[in-house]
Amino acid sequence: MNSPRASDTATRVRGLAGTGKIVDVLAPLVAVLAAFLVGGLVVAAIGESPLKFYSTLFRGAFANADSVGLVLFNATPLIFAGLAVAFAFRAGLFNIGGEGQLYIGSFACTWVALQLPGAPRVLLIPVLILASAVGGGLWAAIPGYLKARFGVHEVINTIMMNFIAVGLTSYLVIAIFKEAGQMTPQTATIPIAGELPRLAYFFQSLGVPLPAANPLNASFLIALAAVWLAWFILHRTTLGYEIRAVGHNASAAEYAGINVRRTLVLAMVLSGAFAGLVATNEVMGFRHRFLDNFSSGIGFMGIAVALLGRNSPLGVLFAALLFGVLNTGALEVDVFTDVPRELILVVQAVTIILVVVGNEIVQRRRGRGAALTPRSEAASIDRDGSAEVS
Amino acid sequence: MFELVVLDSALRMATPLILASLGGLFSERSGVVNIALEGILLTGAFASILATYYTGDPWVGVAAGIFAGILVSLIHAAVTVIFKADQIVSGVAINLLAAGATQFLTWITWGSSSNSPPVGGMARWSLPEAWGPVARSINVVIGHYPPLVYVALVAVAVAHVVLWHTPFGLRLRATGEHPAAVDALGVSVRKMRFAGVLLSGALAGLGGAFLALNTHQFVKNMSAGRGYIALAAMIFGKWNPVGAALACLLFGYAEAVQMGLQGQHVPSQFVQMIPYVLTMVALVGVIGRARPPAALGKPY
Amino acid sequence: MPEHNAVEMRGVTKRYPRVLACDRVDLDVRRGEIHAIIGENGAGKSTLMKILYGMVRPDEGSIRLNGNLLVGHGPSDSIKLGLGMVHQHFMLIDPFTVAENVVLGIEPVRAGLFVDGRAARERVERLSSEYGLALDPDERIENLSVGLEQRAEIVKVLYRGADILILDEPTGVLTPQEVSELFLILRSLRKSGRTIIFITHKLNEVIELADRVTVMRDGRVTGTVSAAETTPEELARMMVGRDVLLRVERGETTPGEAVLEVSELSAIGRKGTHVLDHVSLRIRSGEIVGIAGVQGNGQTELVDVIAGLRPASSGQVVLSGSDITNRRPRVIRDMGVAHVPEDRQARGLVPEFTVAENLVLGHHHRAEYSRRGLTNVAKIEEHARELIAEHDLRPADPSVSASHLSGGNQQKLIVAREFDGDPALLIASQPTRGVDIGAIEFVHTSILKMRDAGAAVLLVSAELSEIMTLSDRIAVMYGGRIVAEFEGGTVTEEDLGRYMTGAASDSGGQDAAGGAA
Amino acid sequence: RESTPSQGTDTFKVGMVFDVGGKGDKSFNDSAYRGLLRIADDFEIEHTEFEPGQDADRETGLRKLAQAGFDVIIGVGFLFSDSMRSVAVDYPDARFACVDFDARPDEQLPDNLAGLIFREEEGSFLVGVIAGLKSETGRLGFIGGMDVPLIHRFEAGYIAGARYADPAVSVTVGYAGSTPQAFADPAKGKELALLQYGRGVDVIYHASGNTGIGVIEAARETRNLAIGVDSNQNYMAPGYVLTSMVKRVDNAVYAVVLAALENRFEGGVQELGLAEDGVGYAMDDYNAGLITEAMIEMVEAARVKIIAGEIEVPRE
Ligand SMILES: Nc1ncnc2c1ncn2[C@@H]1O[C@H](COP(=O)(O)OP(=O)(O)OP(=O)(O)O)[C@@H](O)[C@H]1O
Ligand SMILES: Nc1ncnc2c1ncn2[C@@H]1O[C@H](COP(=O)(O)OP(=O)(O)OP(=O)(O)O)[C@@H](O)[C@H]1O
Ligand SMILES: [Mg+2]
Ligand SMILES: [Mg+2]
Repeated sequence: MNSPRASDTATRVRGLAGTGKIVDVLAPLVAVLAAFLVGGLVVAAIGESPLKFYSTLFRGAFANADSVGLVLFNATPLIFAGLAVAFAFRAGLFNIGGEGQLYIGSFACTWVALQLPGAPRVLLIPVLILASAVGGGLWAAIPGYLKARFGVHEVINTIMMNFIAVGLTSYLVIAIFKEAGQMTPQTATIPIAGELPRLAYFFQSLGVPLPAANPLNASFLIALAAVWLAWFILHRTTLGYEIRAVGHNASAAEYAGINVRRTLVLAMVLSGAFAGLVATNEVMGFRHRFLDNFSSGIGFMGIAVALLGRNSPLGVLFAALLFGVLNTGALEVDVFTDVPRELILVVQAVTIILVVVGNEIVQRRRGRGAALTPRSEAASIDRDGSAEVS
Repeated sequence: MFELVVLDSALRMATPLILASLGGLFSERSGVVNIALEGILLTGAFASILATYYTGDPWVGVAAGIFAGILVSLIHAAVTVIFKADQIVSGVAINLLAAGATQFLTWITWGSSSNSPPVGGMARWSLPEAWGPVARSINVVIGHYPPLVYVALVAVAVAHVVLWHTPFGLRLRATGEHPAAVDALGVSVRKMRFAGVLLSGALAGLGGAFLALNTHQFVKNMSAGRGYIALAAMIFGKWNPVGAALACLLFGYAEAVQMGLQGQHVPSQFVQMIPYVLTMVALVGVIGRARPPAALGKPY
Repeated sequence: MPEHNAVEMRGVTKRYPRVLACDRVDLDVRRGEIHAIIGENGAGKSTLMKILYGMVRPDEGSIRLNGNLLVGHGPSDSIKLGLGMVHQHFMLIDPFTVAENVVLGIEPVRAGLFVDGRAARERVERLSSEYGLALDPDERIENLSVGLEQRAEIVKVLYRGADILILDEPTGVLTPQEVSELFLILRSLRKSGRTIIFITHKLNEVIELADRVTVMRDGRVTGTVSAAETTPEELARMMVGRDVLLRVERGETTPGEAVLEVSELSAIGRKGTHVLDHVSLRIRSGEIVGIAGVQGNGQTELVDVIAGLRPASSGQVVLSGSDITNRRPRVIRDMGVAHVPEDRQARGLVPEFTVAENLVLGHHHRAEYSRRGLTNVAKIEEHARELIAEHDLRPADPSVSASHLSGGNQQKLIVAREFDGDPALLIASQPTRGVDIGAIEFVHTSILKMRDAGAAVLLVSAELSEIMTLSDRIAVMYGGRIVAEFEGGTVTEEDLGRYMTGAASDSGGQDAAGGAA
Repeated sequence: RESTPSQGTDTFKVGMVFDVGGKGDKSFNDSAYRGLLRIADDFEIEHTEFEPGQDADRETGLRKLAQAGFDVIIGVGFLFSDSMRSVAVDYPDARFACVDFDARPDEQLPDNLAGLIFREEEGSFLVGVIAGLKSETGRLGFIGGMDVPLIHRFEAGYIAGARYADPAVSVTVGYAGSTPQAFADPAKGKELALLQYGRGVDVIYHASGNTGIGVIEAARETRNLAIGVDSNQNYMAPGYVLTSMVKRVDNAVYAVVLAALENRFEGGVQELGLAEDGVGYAMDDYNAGLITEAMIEMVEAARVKIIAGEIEVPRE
C-alpha cells in the first residue's frame, strides 16, 4: 500500500531509529570526553601538566579501596538528588528545589531522631528514612501545589523555597536545636540506634580492604534501592504510567481521565522525597547530626546528574558515579597538585552544556525523538482550569 | 524603619538587583529565560575587579564587567538560540561554570580561590568645590550614592523607553510573544533573541561590577543568589522595567530593614526570607494578571 | 516579451522526516487573478505557500516571482518583492494593538529613534478605509473577533505594499457573513490590480470566487483548471483521486433507549462568551447523530463538555439515566463513554509511549491492567497483541513507540482502543481527518458496526459528506447553538450549508429545541 | 601551594586546611597562613594548603593529608573540630592542631590533637577600652560575622572594655548572618557598617573575617573609624582603622609546628590569652596618629589588671 517514496522515507527513518540507542549512550560519553579535553587544555594553559592533573584525579578516585569507597560515598547524595530531578522531569516538571528539599528532609530526619532517644534500631531506622522522605516530599509539595492549582511555574518557586529552607533550618538549628556548649551551628547527635552502619566491616568480611574510617555507609545501598524504586514507580505502577503520560502530553493525559493536577503534585512529592533521602547519607550515615548549611549545592548538582543520566534512573546512577569520581579526584588534585579543584566545577559545567547541545544536534539529525528536557508547554496549566473540572 | 540611612542602604542593595533584573527583562522579553543572571553577576563582579586591579581605574573595571557579562551571555545565546537547547538547563550550567571559573581565575590571579585583594573603588561624582556653593549643593545630590546607583536608575528609564517606544523594543517584545509572526515579517528572530540575551549580559555584568566595586573586592560566590532574586523581582514587576525596579527596591529595603532591625531580637533568618516569601505570594496573586511573554522558554 | 506570470514554481519538493509534503510541484499564477489552491488535509498546500513566501526552504525546485528567480529567499526578501501572506494560523501578537501589529518590522519613526505611534495609526486607518476593512487601530488583537483579526492580517500585508497576496484557508474560521465580506474585499483588491492566491478545501467557494484553480493531492499537483469551466464534481475527483466519494452502506436501524441526553448545556469560553449556548441533544442506542458545522461553532466544546474535559456553566448531561455533568473524565469514561478525539497528536496519543501503552490509555487504571497500583505488564501486552491483530495495526509490534506509526495507523490505534469493550456512547470527532481512503473506509465501517451493536454514536466532522453518509440524524451547530436537526437522508448538502452559515438560523433554532425535547 | 609535597619523602610536612573565607582574607586565615610561612622559612618544611569544597571534604581532606604522611595537620576554624576528633584517633602518628577548637566542657583530647583556643574577649576588651576613649559620639558599633558563641565572646569583651573606659557609651551590635558565608560577605559588612555610622556610631569593631573588609571600607568612605580583627588590619585604610584586635594565630601555628619539630608536641586544649601573648591590640605607624599616650596608658593598665585577674572579662 505504500508508494515507493513512502517506503524510502520509512527506511530512512527506521535506519535512524535503529541507531538511536547507541547514540543515546554515545552522545553523553562524547560530551564527557570533550569536557575532559577542555579541562586538559585549561590545565595546560596555566602551565601545568594535564597528564599529571588527570593521573592525580584518577588516583584520587581509584588508587585503592578507600578511594573507591569515597567515590561511592560522594556519589550517594548525588544519586538521590539526581533521582529527584529526573523523576520530576518525567512529569514535565523542573525541580530546581532539591537543595531546599534535602535540607528540610535532613532536618526532619534529625528532629524525629532527637524525639526518639530510646527507640530500638529496627524501628528507628525505617522511621528516620521515612521522615527524610516525608520532609523533602512535603517541602516539594508546596511548589507542586502552586503549579497545579495556580499555574505558577515551579522553577521560580523551587528556587525561592531553597532560600527559605536554608534560612528556616538555619534558624531552627541555631536558635532552638543547637548542641549545648558548642559554637558549631549543629544539632546534638542523633541516637546511635538511628545511625546507618558503615560498609567497611561488610566489605572487609568480603576481603575488600576498605578502611574502617571510610565514610561509605548503608545509605549507598538505600540509594541503589532508590534507583530501582524510581524505575519501578515509573514503569511498573499505574501512578508512574500517569506521571509519564502527564509529562509527555498533559492534554492526552487529561483526555485519558488522569487527574493532571493531582499527578503533578504527587510527582513533585515523590521527587522531593528522593531529595529528602539525602539525609540518609548526610545525617544517618555520616555526620549523625544536622549541620547548618552542610550541603553546598548537592541539590544543584542533582540537576547536572539527571541531565547527564538522561533522566533515567539507571543513567542517574552512572552520572552520579561519574560526578563522584570527579569530586573525589578533585580533592586529591587540590591537595597534591597546583591546580585548584574549581577546575572540576568547570569541567562539570562544560559537560552539561555539551550534553544539551549534543542532544539537540542528535535530535535534529534524527528529525524528532524523546525530549531530553521536560516539555514545559505540555505541563503548563491554564488558569482557566481546563485541566480539571472542580 | 524609614530613616534615611535605611533607605540609602536599600537603594544601594537594590542597585545590582535592578541592573540584573533589567537584564533579565530584555532576555525574557525576547523569549529566552535567563537563569544565568546569577552567573553573569558573578562573572561581571570578577572581571571588574580583575580589570581594576591591573589598571587601577574602576571605570575600566566597569567596562570589563559589562564585557564579561556579554561574553557569558553569548554562551547562553548560542546554546539556547542556535542550538535551541533548554534555556533553564543552559542557565544552570552557566551558573556552575561561572562559579567554577571565577574561583579558578581568582586562584590563578591572586593565589586564593576565595577572594581578591582589595582594589580602589569608584570615586563619588562631584563638581569641583571651587565652583562655589551651587556646585557644592549639586555635589550633595550626585555624590550621595556611588555613581552606578545613578546609572542603574537611569537604566530603568532608558529600558522603559527602549522597550515601549522604539522599533527595537517593539520587535523584541514581539519576538517574546510570537516569534513565528516576527519571522513572517522578515525580522530575524535569532538576531532579536541574541540582542535580548546579550543586553541582559551587559546589564547583569554591570550589576556584578557594582557589587564588586562597591565592596572593593571579589569574593567567591559573592552574587549570593542575587541573580535569582533579580529574576523574581522581574516577575514580580510583571516584566516591566519600572515594576521590576520597584520590586528590587522592595527587596533591597527588606534587606536593609533586616540589618537595621538587628539587635532587636527578630531572627535575622526570617527577615532574610522576606523577599522569597513575598515573591511566592506575589506569584500566586499577580501572575494571573501579569502575563509572561507568550513564547517565553520556547526555542524557535 | 510576454508578460511574466506573477508566480512560477517549478519542481518544488519538500521532504519532512516522515512525509513528502511537496512532490515536484509546478504552479503558475497569473498576474491579477484570484487563484485558488485546493486539496485535502495534509495535501501540502500550506507547505507550498510557505516555500513560496520563504519561510520554509524547499529541498529542490525553483521559484520565480514576476520573472525574478528567487534563491534562498526569506520572508523579508518576499516582502520586498511585493509578496504578502496571511497564514492559516494567524501571525498576530495578542497583547499588541492592531497598529503595532501592522507596522512591526517597518515602523515609522520619529526623531530617528522612536516609533511614531500617530503615523502608524494614520496609515492603518488609511488602508482600512481604502479597501473597506473597518478596523480600530488602537484595539488590542486579543479583543478582536476572528474576522477582525483576519482584517488586521490583510492590512498588515497591504501595509507592506504587497501586490501578490497569499491567503491560507481564510474562510475556515469565518462566519458566513464574514466570508462574504472577505470576498468583497478580495474582489476589490483584484480590481486594484493585485494577485491573490487563495487556499481552501471548500469547492463552492472556489467556484464562486476564483479565476483559476490548482488542485493538490498527496503533495502533488493534479491539475489546474479555470473555475468557470469546472464543476465541484470534477474538482472533487481531482482532489481525492477517484470518481465518486467513498460511501459505505448504512443499513436501517431501530434506535432504542436514550443513552445521551444533553439539555440546555452552556459553556463559557476564554473571552467570556458563550461557546456553548443552551444546547440540547438526545442520542438513542443504535443511532448515529452527526453534528455539522463550520469549525469553531461549538462542536469541540460540546464534545469536551460531554467528555468532562471542559466545565459546563449550566445545563445537564445525562448518560443512561445518570447525571454526568461536570464529572471527571475518568468517571465518565468508566460509565461507558468512548471518545475518538479531534486532535490525535495533541489528545489521543502519548506519542512517546509504546503502542501497548497507548492501547490502554484511559483504561490503564482498570482492574485488568492495574492491581493495587501496579501495572500488569503482561496483560497490557497481551491486550495490545489482540488489538493489533484484530485491527491490522502496522507495524505489528506492541513495543514500538507510537510516534513511529504513520498517521493512518495512529488513528487506527485510537479507534482500536476506543471501540474496544462495548461503550454505551461513542464520541467520534473528526475521525478521518488526515487519513487516507483505506483508513477512512475502515473507520466508517467500524462506526457503523458499533451502532449496529447498540452503541449511541455522536459524530462530529467538518466533512459534510462524512456526516451525510453515516448519520441517522443530523444536527447543525452555529454560534454555539444547535440551529437545526434533520433525519438522515432527508436533507441536501446545500440545505445543511445554509444552516451552517447561519443563513437559516431562526426556524432551525425552533427545530432544534423541538427535536431535543 | 608554594611547595608541593611529593609523597613519601622524609622532609617534615605540614598541611593546612582553611576555613570559610580562605587564604587571602586579610584576617583570620591569613594570620594562620603567616605562621605557617614563617616556620617554613625558618626550617626546612614542606607545606601544602587548601580550602575544602564541600563539607564532607573537611574530614576527607584531613584524612588524605594524614594518609600522605603529613607530620602536622592544621585545621583553621572551629568547623574542623568534629572531623579533627575522629581523624586524630584514626591516625595516631600524625599530629593535629585545630585553631578555635570547639571544645566540649571537660573534654579529654587525644595526645596527638591540640585544640587552640584564644581568649578573644581579653583582646577585645582592650580594643573596647580604646574605642570607648576615642569615641566622640559615645556610640560604638560591633559587627560580627556569623552569629555564634565564638563571636559573642568578641562582642562581650569589647562591650565590657568600652564600658570600662566610659560607662556611658552605647554599643550597637550587628551580625552579617547565621551561615559560614557570613564571614565572607564584604558587601553585607559594608552596608551594616554604613547603617551604623549613619546612625551616629563613630567606631566599629568587626569580628567578621572577610566581611570586615567591607566594614573598613565603610569607615574610609564615611571618614569614621573601624577596628580590625585577627590580623593587624591597620594598614588597610590608614587613618580610618583605629587599631586591630590581633589574635596571634600565626604565633600559635608557629609554636605548634615548632613543638612537633622538636618532638615536644602536646595534645589537649591550649588557651591563649593576654598572658600568653595570644591576643593583643596592634599599634603601628598607620594608627599612631589616632591613639594618644594617655589612651595607651589606660589600656596597658587594663591589660595588667586582666592578667592579674583583677578584671574579670565576660565571655558572653
Ligand atoms: N514542520 C513540519 N515538520 C514535519 N512535517 C510537516 C511540517 N509541516 C507540515 N508537515 C507535514 O507535511 C504535510 C503537508 O502539510 P501542509 O500543512 O502543507 O498540509 P495542508 O495541505 O496545508 O493541510 P491542511 O488542509 O490541513 O492545512 C502534512 O503531512 C504535514 O503533517
Ligand atoms: N521511525 C520509524 N521506525 C519504524 N518504522 C517506521 C518509522 N516511521 C515510519 N515507520 C513505518 O513506515 C511505514 C510508512 O510510514 P508513513 O508515515 O509514510 O506511512 P503512510 O504511507 O502515510 O501510511 P498511512 O497510510 O497508514 O498513513 C509505516 O508503516 C510506519 O509504521
Ligand atoms: Mg494548511
Ligand atoms: Mg499517512
